[in-house]
Amino acid sequence: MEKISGLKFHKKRNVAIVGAGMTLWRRRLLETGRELSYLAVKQALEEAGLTLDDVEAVVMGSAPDAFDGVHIKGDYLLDGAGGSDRPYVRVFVGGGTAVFAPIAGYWHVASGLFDVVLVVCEEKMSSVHPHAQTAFRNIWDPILERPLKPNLTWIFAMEMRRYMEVNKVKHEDIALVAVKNKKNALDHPCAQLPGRITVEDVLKSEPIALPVRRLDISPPSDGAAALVMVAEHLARHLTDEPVWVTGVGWCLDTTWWTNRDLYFPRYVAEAARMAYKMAHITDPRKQIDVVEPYDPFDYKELHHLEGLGLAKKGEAPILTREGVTERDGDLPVCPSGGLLGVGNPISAAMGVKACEIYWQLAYRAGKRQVKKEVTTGLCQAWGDLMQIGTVMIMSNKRP
Amino acid sequence: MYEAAVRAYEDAGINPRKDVDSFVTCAEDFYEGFAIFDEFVPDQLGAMLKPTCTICADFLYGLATAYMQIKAGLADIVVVEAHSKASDIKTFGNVIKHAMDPIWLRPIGSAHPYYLAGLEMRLYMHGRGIREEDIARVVVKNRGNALLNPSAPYAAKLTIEDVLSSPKVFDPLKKAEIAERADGCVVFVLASDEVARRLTDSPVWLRGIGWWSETSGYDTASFSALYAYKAAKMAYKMAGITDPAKEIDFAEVDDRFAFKELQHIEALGLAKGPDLPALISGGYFEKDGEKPVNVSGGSLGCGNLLECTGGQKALEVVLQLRREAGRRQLDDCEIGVAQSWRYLPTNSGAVAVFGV
Amino acid sequence: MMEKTTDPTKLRHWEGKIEAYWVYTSGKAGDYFFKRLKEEGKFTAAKCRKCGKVYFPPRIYCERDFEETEFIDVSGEGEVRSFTIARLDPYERELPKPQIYALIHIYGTDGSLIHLLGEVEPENVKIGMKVRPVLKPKEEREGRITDILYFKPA
Amino acid sequence: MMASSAPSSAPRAVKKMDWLRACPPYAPGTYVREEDIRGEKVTFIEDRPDLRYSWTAGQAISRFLNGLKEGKIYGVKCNKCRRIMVPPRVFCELCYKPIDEWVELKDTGTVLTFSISYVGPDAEPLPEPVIPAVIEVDGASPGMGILHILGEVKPEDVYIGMRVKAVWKDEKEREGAITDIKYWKPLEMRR
Repeated sequence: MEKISGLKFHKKRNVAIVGAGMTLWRRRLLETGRELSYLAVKQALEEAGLTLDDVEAVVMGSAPDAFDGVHIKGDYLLDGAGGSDRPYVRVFVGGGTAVFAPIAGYWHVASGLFDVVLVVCEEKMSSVHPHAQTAFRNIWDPILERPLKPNLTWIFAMEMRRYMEVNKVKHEDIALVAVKNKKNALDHPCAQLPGRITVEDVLKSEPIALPVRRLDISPPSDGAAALVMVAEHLARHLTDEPVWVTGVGWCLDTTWWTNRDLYFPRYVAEAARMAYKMAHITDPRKQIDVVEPYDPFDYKELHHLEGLGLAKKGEAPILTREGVTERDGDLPVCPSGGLLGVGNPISAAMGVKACEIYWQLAYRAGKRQVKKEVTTGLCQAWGDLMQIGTVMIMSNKRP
Repeated sequence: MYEAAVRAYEDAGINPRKDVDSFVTCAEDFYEGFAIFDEFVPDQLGAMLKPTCTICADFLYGLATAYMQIKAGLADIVVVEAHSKASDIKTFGNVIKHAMDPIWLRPIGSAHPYYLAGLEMRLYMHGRGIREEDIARVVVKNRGNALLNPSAPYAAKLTIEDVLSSPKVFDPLKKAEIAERADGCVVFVLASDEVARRLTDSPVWLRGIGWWSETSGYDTASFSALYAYKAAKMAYKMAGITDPAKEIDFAEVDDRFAFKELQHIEALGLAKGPDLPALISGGYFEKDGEKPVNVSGGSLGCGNLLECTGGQKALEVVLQLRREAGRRQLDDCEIGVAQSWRYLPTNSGAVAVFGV
Repeated sequence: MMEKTTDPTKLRHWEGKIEAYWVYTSGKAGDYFFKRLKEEGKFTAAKCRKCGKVYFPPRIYCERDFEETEFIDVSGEGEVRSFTIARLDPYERELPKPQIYALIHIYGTDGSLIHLLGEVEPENVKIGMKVRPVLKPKEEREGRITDILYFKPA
Repeated sequence: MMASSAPSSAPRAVKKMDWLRACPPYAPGTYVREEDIRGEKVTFIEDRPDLRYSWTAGQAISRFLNGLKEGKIYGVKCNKCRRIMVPPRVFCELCYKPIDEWVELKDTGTVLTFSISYVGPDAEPLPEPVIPAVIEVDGASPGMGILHILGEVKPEDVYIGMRVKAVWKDEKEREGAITDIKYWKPLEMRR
């Protein structure tokens, strides 16, 4: 395989996160997308101790227009996201947007163009009918795949089966992830589907597209989340506990997903490699204290942990079984409750990924705070047709 | 997309698989008919397994993204792509209508959403004392300019009477004042200062870039292209331009509705509003005039390229600055500006200043 | 090099559509507005608690300050800021009857509404003309913007 | 009557110091149940827009579809990396150069992965489960799969590595579409 170059890192400027917010996540909320964005932004600004006047630019992250049912959705959401009368741009890399939007926020500040940037992610999946999955009808190739009447879950099911086959993983081990995350979500005030369930419950739940069953999947949600990112010289003024962005990486794999071996997410591995290089991380398993990998399906958490190099191939289920990934474990994974427990408003998943790592590293996660001492955290998202990996590393120690 | 990309890479003398650090595509889902267009991008650009992303905005926003990535130290070489496959869209009116606020605006009446441009045009004419023939002149100029542009599909020799007698489909907006749609693709290669000097002796510099959003609703909008004014302010500040009317040699502005060209000329500070009627009838913005605007033929001549509109504008500015504009080459140009708007029903846009 | 298909009949197109429909909730401010319009035939605007700017259509937030707003009653009457006579439908076919769209400044607010004009001939519409809303009969109202049939000269 | 639009679940502005004790987030938002919509307890609007497209298939996929009509599966070959690829494309995404030649592939293959789906595109329950699979086509390079459906087999009998063969529609019924192959059937059974 040819050697592929990645991002370059002649870092110019440090970037800190000083505030975050998110709304309730539910299957359907009364608020419009604009109103949801406003509610999340308001909290983030309050935590940062800033007003909208201080914000110099806004980055919106929102996934398919087909959910909200508004074309050019970025401009529709603009005023609720605080984008009125300032530079505003929407970025979109499918589900990967949940971590990609803060990455875009990072370069807005790191480039020296802006000192205070607001990152907002919003999704209103309840608008599309007859089902949220209808929006995903149009992610398939219209000529080669759509005529076969595919359902979104197919690709996950086929990826999960490939993962199980190659790494010799049992469904019981995968189900432990759903059990853990739904339990963690009991402590999250926004959570849509928290609960105490057993491995049995998962294995006996309704079959959707085997091996995927009902309880292997996160629910579709309405929700929004926001983050405030500032330049180094402001961070010190605003708070004693800024959280620094120390590494970013993103990577998009080929469109021809049927030509790839799905058992290993090489796009996540590549994105992580870039982020580790930037953050000077050589041994991720030792140097990273808390992690929020993207978990729209339970097996995905394991798959992504292996892609991130936090577990060897086939090792993630073992770590899970041994309790290493619990909130009081040595490597807490999805302490927020993740998408499986809190809900999955696609791009707004930023609320339990980037925002949660920020809260954990700022020691503001309350009942969700992990037991061990934390300095470095990682969040990751994934999207498109099993294609994109987005990774961000943060630290409460200045780089 | 592949063909445009290959030409750009050959021009820059680079191999995308090895040399490029990051790729940026500019697209909106419903212009493509997909739910996640990002999926279909990497292979054509040589971007597989590389940092690649989609910006839901015009090409000029893509340039801004590339600029920031380079300035942030994340990349040395960034590729920006935008395209229009407008011919794939069978129900363009419904697609634009789908961008309107679903609660307050979309359900009203049953006309083509072009009516929004009709409303804005009347407000603009009323407020600025612009006459219908001033706007008609824009159409005559741009489609005439397009005669010298081999890539322009809507070139024509028209008279003011031809335009004035065109049906008033959204009174006062006439059919001839609406840019027809076209397909096309533009790819740019941007490099950091140091790398650019290694790659070529004569780079074109992106001197300033600005983007701005006014508001999302028609209830709070100024209807006077404030977005272009503020975006230009940001770009000029970056480029160190204090008197645009003097310092800028030529411009490519968004003219997807003819009156928008006049609005944008004013917003860019190329002329004062009250002077516009006299200047346009005096040939000030013609190809051989004082301040040529849309020498390429503009969107009226080259077609509405959707998110690639800014690409068409930026490409023309770069070709002119490189003296590669063929029969429509301008004399003595050193600084040019490209401007685009995010089309109906938005109040957002971007401005880029290029120089040699 | 791979041989190319040049026969246009052999180059394929694939017809398709976005197979979905959407149900939009009116939102917090919208729900309040439309319920009042439906039940009482009244119009609501929203005033910023900080700067006093009055939004119409109402919003729960001020887009400049990000402060909360409070709902206030307005008459719904206003004046025409701009208008257009639309002759084409979204498929660019001639509409059976031209429709007059107007941007209407609503009195007592800093906002506007885009809606249709009725009971007036296109040639008689003027900028600055005072207009008032014509509602559907109460029993036909559904809590939507289309409960306002059109605005007519006041 | 409601006097204010203040989001009821959000507390009034919290001072900066309080944040050190408070556990974010506040979680404002108003939950709406399906029955609230059906019972019209909240106002809403429905839209069924007509959004139609005609996607150009392009050189490679046009030829592929025309091949299916003749009952043949075409792939392409890149002479630099020597991969034989399916679905066909006009350029090689690894070498970033134009493809060199067309290759006729076999209509047999191997199951790389599969699912047993109880739901259709809108998450609606299906009367009978369908079995989508990624099938590595014989004659193409290893790992080169296409998405298709398996048939003439019970869900519990499918396994990764199973050999399969395309079942074509009647020549008269074929229209140059991926569905010209009705499904793929097993060539063998395990055990």
